[in-house]
Amino acid sequence: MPLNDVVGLGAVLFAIGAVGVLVRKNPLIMFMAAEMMWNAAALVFVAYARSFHAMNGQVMAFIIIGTAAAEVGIGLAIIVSVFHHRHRLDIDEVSELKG
Amino acid sequence: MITHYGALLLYVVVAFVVAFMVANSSERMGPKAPGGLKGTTYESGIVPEAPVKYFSVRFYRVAMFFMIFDVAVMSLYPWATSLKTLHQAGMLKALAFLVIVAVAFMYVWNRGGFQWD
Amino acid sequence: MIWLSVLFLVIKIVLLIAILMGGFAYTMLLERRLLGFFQLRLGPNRVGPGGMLQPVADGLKMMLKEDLMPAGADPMVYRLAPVISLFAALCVDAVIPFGAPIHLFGLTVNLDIANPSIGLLIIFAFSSIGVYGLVLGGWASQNKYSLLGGIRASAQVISYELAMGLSVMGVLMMAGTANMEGIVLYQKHHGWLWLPQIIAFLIYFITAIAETNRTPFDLPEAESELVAGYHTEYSGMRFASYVVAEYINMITVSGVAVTLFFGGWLGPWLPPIIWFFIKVAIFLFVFIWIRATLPRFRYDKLMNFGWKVLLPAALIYFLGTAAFVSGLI
Amino acid sequence: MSYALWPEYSVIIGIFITMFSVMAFKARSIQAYWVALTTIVASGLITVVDWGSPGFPASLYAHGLSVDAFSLVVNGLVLLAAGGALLIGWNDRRYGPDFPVLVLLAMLGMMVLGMANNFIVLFIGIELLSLPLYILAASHGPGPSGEAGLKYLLLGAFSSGILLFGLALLYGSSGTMVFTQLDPSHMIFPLAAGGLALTVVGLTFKLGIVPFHMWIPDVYEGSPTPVTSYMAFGTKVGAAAILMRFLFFGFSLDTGWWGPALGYLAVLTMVVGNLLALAQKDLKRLLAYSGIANAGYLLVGIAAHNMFGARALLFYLLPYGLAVLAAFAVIYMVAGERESLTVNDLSGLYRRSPWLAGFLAVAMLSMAGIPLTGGFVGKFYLIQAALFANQPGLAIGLVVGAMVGLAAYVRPLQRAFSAPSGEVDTQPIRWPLAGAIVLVVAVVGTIGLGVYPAPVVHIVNHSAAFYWLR
Amino acid sequence: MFLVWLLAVPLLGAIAALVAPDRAAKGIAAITSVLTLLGYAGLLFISRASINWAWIPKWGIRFHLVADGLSLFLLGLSAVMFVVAVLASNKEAGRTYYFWVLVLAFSTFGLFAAVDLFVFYVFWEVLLIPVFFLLTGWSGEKGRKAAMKWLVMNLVGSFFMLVGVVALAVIHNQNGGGFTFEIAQLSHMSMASGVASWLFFAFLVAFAIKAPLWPLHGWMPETYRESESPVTAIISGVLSKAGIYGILRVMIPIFMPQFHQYQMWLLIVATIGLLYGAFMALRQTDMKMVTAYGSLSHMAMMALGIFSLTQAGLLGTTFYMVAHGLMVGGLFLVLGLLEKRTGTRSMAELAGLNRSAPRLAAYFLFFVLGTLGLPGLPGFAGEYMIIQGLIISHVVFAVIAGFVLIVAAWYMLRVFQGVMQGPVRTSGIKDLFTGQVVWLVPLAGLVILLGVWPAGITSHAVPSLYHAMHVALGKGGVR
Repeated sequence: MPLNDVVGLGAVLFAIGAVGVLVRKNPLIMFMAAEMMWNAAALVFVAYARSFHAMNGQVMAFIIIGTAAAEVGIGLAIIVSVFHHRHRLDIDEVSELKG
Repeated sequence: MITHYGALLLYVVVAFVVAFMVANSSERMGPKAPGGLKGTTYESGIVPEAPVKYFSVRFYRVAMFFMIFDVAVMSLYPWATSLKTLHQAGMLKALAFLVIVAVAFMYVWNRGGFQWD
Repeated sequence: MIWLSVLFLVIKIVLLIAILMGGFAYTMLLERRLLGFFQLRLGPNRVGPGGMLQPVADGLKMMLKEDLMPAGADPMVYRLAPVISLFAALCVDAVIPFGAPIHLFGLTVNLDIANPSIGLLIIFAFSSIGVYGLVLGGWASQNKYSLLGGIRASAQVISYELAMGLSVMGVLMMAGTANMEGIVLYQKHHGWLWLPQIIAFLIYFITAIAETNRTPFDLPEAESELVAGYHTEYSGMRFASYVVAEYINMITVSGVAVTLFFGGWLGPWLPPIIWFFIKVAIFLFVFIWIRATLPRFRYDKLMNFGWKVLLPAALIYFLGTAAFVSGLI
Repeated sequence: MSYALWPEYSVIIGIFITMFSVMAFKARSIQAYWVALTTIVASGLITVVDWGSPGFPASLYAHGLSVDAFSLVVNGLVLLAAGGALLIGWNDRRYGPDFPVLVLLAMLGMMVLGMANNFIVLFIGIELLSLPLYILAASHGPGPSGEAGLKYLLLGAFSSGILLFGLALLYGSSGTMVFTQLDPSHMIFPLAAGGLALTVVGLTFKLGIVPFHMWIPDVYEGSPTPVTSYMAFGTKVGAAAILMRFLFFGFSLDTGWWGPALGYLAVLTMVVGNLLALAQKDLKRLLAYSGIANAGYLLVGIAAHNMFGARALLFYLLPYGLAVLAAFAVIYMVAGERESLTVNDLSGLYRRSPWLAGFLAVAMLSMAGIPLTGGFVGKFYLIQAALFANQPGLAIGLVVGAMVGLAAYVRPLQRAFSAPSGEVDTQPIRWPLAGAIVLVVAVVGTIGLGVYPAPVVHIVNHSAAFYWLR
Repeated sequence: MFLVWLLAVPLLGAIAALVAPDRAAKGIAAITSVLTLLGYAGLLFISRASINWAWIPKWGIRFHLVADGLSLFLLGLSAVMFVVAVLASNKEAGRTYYFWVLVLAFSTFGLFAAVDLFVFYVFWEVLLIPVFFLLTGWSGEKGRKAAMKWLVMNLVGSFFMLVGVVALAVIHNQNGGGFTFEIAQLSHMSMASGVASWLFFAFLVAFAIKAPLWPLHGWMPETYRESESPVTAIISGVLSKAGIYGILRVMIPIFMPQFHQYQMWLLIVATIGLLYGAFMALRQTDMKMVTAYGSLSHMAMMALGIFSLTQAGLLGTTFYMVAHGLMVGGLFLVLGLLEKRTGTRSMAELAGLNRSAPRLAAYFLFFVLGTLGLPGLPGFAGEYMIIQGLIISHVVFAVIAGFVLIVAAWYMLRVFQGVMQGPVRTSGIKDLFTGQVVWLVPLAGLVILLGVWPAGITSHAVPSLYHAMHVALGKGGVR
């Protein structure tokens, strides 16, 4: 696949993710959107690494995936613990803290 | 020649079509006689009151630990396949990683992370 | 040449799907007959000679059943869930080599759909998709039993997946490749791997049973607790799809076990492809044998077993293998 | 064998021992706190020894890590932040037994950030810093603390995504991941500019620069007080260090690309942060906005993009951190069982505990930049740097921000020192020993820095020498 | 070493007062301030005491203090006023009160002696804090507001000054002179006139706010109204002089060209302030406010003396600062005693006090006469020299200043007349105690001494002023 297309795909994914974080209200969805941004970056890293015939981009992608997993673990834990007794997922309802 | 991934893609598409056709065949071929209590869910003969939406947090916990440890394991695959060429130095470096994973595993175990009930 | 290879590919695809479907049908029949023998009864023997046409009858019956959907169900997800399950089961087999490469019309034809360098990872990738079928089906049914069954299924599968992933890694290290054909070829020269990887093999086998939701790990569909688990509300071919997926998964994990630990198609005298199916058949028999013999686990015991016994054991054995392979000890 | 990384190695070992002691003494986890404290002290000692040892600056792992005087100073600051947070929350059952472990983990991330010279290390450092902090923020139950953790997490993931994509574009435009090998003159322009912009935005998110600051007040307010102090001090150290390294190593030749933009952001942050601080009733929120404003001050050092800027930034981190530690220690003690404290709750604090009131006064005045406190010397240095860079606008902005901020800082002090009007809490305040140690160290340090800053200035000047390595 | 004594003793005394029990605090403070005064007396026998230590060598900052002709008498003014203020303070005020007073003394001494701009700035800003707390802690909600206003306005000024201070050093460094904050060295450098103008106004604003000079006097009315009378005495008697002193010490050597450039505007503004203060004083009904606005007018007079840019004007200002500090401080203290006895400050409610409290009335009259510039008392000598300077530079302003002197006599005597003379409105007012006379008598004596022997100060101040003016000479000079 041509490099520019892959990078373009990455950019589109990134944009979708960013818009998702900014627009959606459900923290789970927001979180997924954020992870999508990460994966877009990982995709771009891998694409460039292939075109440079270098390994470092691949390593970066690997680390991004690993870290994303850790982040998801923590994120799920926090989201579940916050919403366990609320029974609804809506970031606007998380408003004990003003702001 | 077709690349491995091209072949795989073709197969995946075919498999999906087949699976779709198989699973939905009775929708076309079976009789249609809706009505009565057929539409309600089965609850040992009692009329269900409300659908449940929530279940134990323990399942989430399992999912989280899986997520974390699975990625740790997966990141060992490239290392494992090339271990023969890495020799002892490669082993020692991965050992550091594995010790961290192992300590994390012990910690989670000890703090009751794997305790069901 | 390109057309020839495409033609071969199409033939292989059709053949593989046919083998899997047929394999499912007769594995099921075999199971019912065997269970009958284990339990000192006959099992299905009326349709066809020795009950050989029983699967066909079953299939027709299923197709002609009314397709029901609970009122509160999410129709889209409800329809999609069994498809996912079956689809994933079918896909896993794409990278398992059924026999030695053969030569036809000047072309070397591998007896698998694809043979990428990361074959093992592809197997894990597709088999992980399967669990979505269960959990989505359970969720979409809007039934308490289904939901719990689906969740249990996913929790169980992911709990055992770790140990499974670690157990096959010893093979990976010894063979030095994740290519399925490469692993078989390695065994051709260095002996089958079940012996040096005996613990890993046992762990793999246990986790394989759990991954396929077979007894004694069939908690997701434990009829004594959950009626029928995630497919309580399914009927007709949708229900059948889940069953098909389960049996194809059985065949798959047997195939993977054979490839990784028992030399794949290797064997004396007989043609390779026959050897492969013989080995798979033995595994299938063991699966059924276990089902007939062992009672079901309690759920907490199952989870504890996965996390607290299998995983550490796999980790330790994996470490030992790594130390050995790298020359550390 | 290089001994350069021993401060970090010792922390890793310390984390293990801490975890083991948590495992061994489940019910009473005081041992873990002791181990963690010992680790911090040991790492500090090794850092000091490293300072004198030959072989600096060392570039390890194919230019991935750069151990130099700068990283050692960052180490010191981070250790101070972690030690402070640990002591403030010493043996507090509310935060669970994992508290010391998580503090150490985040500390390791900050230390890594100080050394990073490579995108990969940068990213690992950022995440190693953030992940434990998410948990720490949420460690006090699902109420406000959980909300704080959730918001921190979502915004953190979002900003990390931006940062990552920026790094990816930079990698694509330059073909290297090492800061020092980035050569802006050979980069593909739009790609490099976009990458740089996204990266800087991602990092300023972490630092809390206006307009990327909106998460800070909520998170600071909801988090447990020791954790808030840790975020306010440690995170800022890490983020400021990496932002400076990244820009000074990678883009020092093309300051026109980022210098002015950061300058405007700095002025905006200083003014807006302090203005918003004026209106706050909750003390932790007030300090959160002050944290935003202080991030603006730090950015002045970067935007000045000369060696004075680097030095001034490094210097300013210390008095800022000490003031933060002292202020949060006081909040922790006065709040007692509660987690937050309003300005009105301070009424008559002078009667309840004159020492606490005095310490709070020192901390607040240092943040406001009154002479004979460290904060003044820090601001002085920053103004110097800005004027040296021929950017009087930055200096004026800093001064205006400080003027506005002063009113905000003085309001709680007035409450604390004036006679209480009406009903007030007259219960005497309990002094936990560990918290008292933090307070005394922070306050003595603050005043010491203000009265005789020469030794620290010397160290800082030495450590910012990395600027010429390029 | 006497300079060290001057700084160290109040600081140690402050700490002692803080840890001592409440009832001992006043005693400690009194002893401390007297000791300080003794240390100052030692300073008088040394020609030019100085300390010069390295502080932050990397930035060329030295802890450089000098007691020369400019600072010596302001140090003396402070030493005296602090003794008097401590003695006049309420015994029940508590230890933190005396702590803050002594910290204030410490920073005031530092400020008046500093010749390194950094040190100057440090003390300049530090002294805001004790005053802030003195205003906050011992009065109610209004006091808090006043304190806030005091702090914010002064800080606005001092932050401008901060930029100015750093900019001077940076420019000095860029000119190749290295880093230094020494006023003497900074005064020798050349600056682009645009930059210099900006810096000039930055400093001017800071000093004008502290003095206070119209139109930057916003903090003054409330602060004077709400503060305890010893605190008012210190603010008006000592701290306000710091603003004028800053102009003399810092701006005259460094910014002489700018003074010449903007002289007319500066004179006009100062004159407006002069008139404004005087007429506002006429309108007040509160005795303290009359004095406050009168003091505002006098500060403008001092500013006029400087802005005349003549030797006579500068010298007059130097002298008048000390004299005015003693007199207006004394006046505020007497007013404080009066308020304590009568419970009011309103002129409308008081009359004929000289019957029941003749001694109080006498001291009151003495300080009133002093402030309005009666010949023989020091105010006259100072105003005379200032007007002389104004005549040399711009005679119009001399005329206006002379006119204002008449107004000053009017409003001050109006107070005295209204309160002390006439029919007795409130009886049973106690006269002064001996304990209070103890500090009033020396104060009055000092005032008289200055009045009859102004050369005691001027002869000392002239060489230092000449030094400053000599530096300034190269940049336009003074006439």
